[in-house]
Amino acid sequence: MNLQGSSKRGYRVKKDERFEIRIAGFGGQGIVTIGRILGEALSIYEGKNSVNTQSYGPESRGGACRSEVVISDGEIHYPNVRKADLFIALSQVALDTYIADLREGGILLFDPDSVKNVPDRDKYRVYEVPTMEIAHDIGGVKFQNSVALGALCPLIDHMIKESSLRQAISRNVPPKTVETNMNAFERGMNYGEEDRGT
Amino acid sequence: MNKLWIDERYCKGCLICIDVCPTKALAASQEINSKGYILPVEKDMKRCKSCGLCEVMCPDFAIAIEEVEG
Amino acid sequence: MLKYLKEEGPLGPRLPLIFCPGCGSGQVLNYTLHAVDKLIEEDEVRRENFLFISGIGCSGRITSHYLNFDSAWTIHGRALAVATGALLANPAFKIVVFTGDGDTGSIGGNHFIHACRRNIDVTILCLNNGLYGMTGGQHAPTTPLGAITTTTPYSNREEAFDLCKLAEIAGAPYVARWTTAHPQQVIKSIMKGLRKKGTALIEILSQCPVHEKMSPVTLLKGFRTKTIHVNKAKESTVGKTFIGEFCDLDKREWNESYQEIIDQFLRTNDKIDE
Amino acid sequence: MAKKIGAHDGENRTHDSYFLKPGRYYLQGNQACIEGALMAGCRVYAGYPITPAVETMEYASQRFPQVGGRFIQMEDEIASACALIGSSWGGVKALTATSGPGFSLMQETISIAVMSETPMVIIDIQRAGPGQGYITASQQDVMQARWGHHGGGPIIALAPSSVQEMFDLTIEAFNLSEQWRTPVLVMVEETVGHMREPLVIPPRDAIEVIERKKPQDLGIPPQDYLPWGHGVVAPMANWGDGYNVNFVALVHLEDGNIARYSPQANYHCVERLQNKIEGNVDEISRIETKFLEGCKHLIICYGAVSRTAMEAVIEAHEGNGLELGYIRLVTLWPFPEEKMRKIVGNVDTIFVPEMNLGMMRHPITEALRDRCKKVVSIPSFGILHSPEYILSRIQEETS
Repeated sequence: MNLQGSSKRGYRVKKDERFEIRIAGFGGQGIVTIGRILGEALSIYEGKNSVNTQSYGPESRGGACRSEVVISDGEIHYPNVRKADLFIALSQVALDTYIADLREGGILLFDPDSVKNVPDRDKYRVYEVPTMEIAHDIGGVKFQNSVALGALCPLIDHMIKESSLRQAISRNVPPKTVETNMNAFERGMNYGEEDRGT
Repeated sequence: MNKLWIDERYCKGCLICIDVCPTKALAASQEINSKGYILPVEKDMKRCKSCGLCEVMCPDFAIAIEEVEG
Repeated sequence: MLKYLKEEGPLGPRLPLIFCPGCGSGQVLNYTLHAVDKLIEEDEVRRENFLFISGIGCSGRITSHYLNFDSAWTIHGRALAVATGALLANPAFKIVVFTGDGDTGSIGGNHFIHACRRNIDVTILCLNNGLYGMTGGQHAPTTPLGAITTTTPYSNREEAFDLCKLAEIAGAPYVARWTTAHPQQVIKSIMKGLRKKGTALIEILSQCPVHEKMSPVTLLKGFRTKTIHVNKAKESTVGKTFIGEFCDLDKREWNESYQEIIDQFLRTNDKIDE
Repeated sequence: MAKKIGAHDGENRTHDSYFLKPGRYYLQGNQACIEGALMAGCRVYAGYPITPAVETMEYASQRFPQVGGRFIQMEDEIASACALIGSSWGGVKALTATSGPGFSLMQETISIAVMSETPMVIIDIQRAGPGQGYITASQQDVMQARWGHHGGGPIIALAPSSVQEMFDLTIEAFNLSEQWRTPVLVMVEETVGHMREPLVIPPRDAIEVIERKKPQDLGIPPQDYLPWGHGVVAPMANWGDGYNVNFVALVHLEDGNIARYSPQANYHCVERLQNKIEGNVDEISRIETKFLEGCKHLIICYGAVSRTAMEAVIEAHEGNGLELGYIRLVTLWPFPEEKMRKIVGNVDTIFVPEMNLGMMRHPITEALRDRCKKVVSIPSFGILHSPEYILSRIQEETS
């Protein structure tokens, strides 16, 4: 803990900067995998400190599912998101549940096929990527997480290089599916190259 | 000709009903619904013999056949 | 069969079922309700007499909050002990126990063999998917030798139980095995179990598409091709699982026998009290 | 995937080549404790699946055989705990991990292990209870850890609050269990169990690993050996060492004789066990403190909640300069009462945020009642406190 700020007792304390990401949807969309890959890419290949937590119900399919990554150059005490800087919503229920935690001006990435309405969307920087449709195109919903990571990559390239994400993906997916996942990653990243949304 | 009834709230697109139908009266739909499931649709309901196997073997109580005369 | 399910609760919907798409648990519930519906119709069994008890695991979730019947969602492996207690309170209960191969064959093993030995009046539906579904695909006592699971990454080195043989040897008078791809046979066996006084074990091979990483349709096809009816099992049956009824005896049920002890205190001419 | 992590790099395959090389990793709490156990010399894992502890089992099933250890999935938690007794007396350090419901099933065996002074480590990844409860986090087993096993014998229980501590404190747990010949419990929340964070693995030879004292090492021949004698912590002969050890968990004298029972023998036996642990509380226990000097109020916490508490304390100091001291219990049991009394001056209010309805607040209140006006419990139900929640409760109580 770097003691820089000041307080009456003379403890000079300053909080470390945090960047908070939340990913939410339902069980089976690879939400937990997205969080794990992001956390690993940041911590191992970018040398940053990152805490990845997850919360889901007992259902392994269908139930609500949430994964979070808190990133900092310094120490991370409270491990969960307090005010998200970036929110990936892969279902309408997820968006309705957590939109209030996204700070104004924060980045909102969602799948327009499953998220139909976004209340006061002009408060956020909105990006729409049909991750489920692209995943189905490539080979099934289990590639949706790599599509989402691809779509995410250009939005946080100030923190994480594309190569770090690729390496983390290849280490965290079954060996036989690495190629398809990479394909999914590219499709997500290059989606709508022309209009990256507002 | 009988009518197919699917409850989209409960159906999870496992498509068992299509497979067990002895006369192949059902088929998979082309689109994905908002939950990411592909639901069964009518293919040729003239073949439906009201045997009820689709109803018995549905894991989610989401299918029924409405018997219609003629 | 929706009439037997609580679609809506005071605080909102209870359906859809929690099970993954194409899970066998939903089908076994469907078959059970068909059997119960027939008993209510044909044998005029009153609904209040039915009691559904389950342990923990995917099979345990069947009673969690869907049924328009008395039910109990109890502790992992202990459903049969709870059922025994229920029968002590009211021997007339028609009890169906939903349990799994881990729930009954592993943590519940001791209660399983004692229930069969005592011959208590219960119909045990053991959904056997050969793994632990709820916790993420670990191996179970019914996992085949050599299988790869999340706790046998280098192949399973333990022989599997044959739960039907176990029940037979422990004394259960009615033992049968079917699969979720044999709906009519399962329904008939459940009715037989509920009509018969004593322990009825009905093992039902049930698919787990998520952890077996295959579609429900493929798995159900597998149940048809990889099993053979015990009566037809003459030619080469290597590698095929026997299904059918393995034993169907008449044995005095525990409460029937115990009732004699209770009744002896009503017979005035015997000299019990000296 | 673990196979890639553990894979040896080129030289001939020995079990040792499968140990993690020194460096920075990104593991889940449930995995880090397994790496810690292996580094501490643990070579048997016996467990049973239960959410949220199942990842420890899955990871153990991959890693133990790689380093020449053995993993088994037992038929239930009672069997798992009993297997630990067998492995430990068979001479091998043994581990299991479970959650609330399984922890309850293990209590009888823990009591047997306390009485027979059996070194073993049990990790409890706590979930919301009671009963089936839910699979989210809690700290609702911390009193069961102390008083759950029948007979009231003492116990050691640690509370990690990070992935690094899941590694470090599991090693410490094995060292304490070997050094003091006792079961050691590691009380974790699902939050820390499922959390992923960077983990620094030190070189193996830099890690202190304590082995149980053996009669052979102390030159005590079988005929003179007292299985529960020769000092506060008796040297431990294992099965197969040629000492004809008769494991008993009845009241016994130092020579293991259970025939000459007497109330005095019972008192002596239990008193000796009590002094062994509670009598060495200062050496066994560890606490972490910050901002104590001259603080007006004080937060005392443990485990995952300490992460929120530290965030709140920093914010308090950064903001309106509220003088808020911070103490984290790294050891829950034996409760370090004297240590606390030495470092805590007079404060206005002591806040005890816990993911339960208030449990550790009781020994804390007993220890520091005369050092404060009041002890305020800040409960939470199945979820980690947020910094806002703790700060708002503090504002209410202190404004």
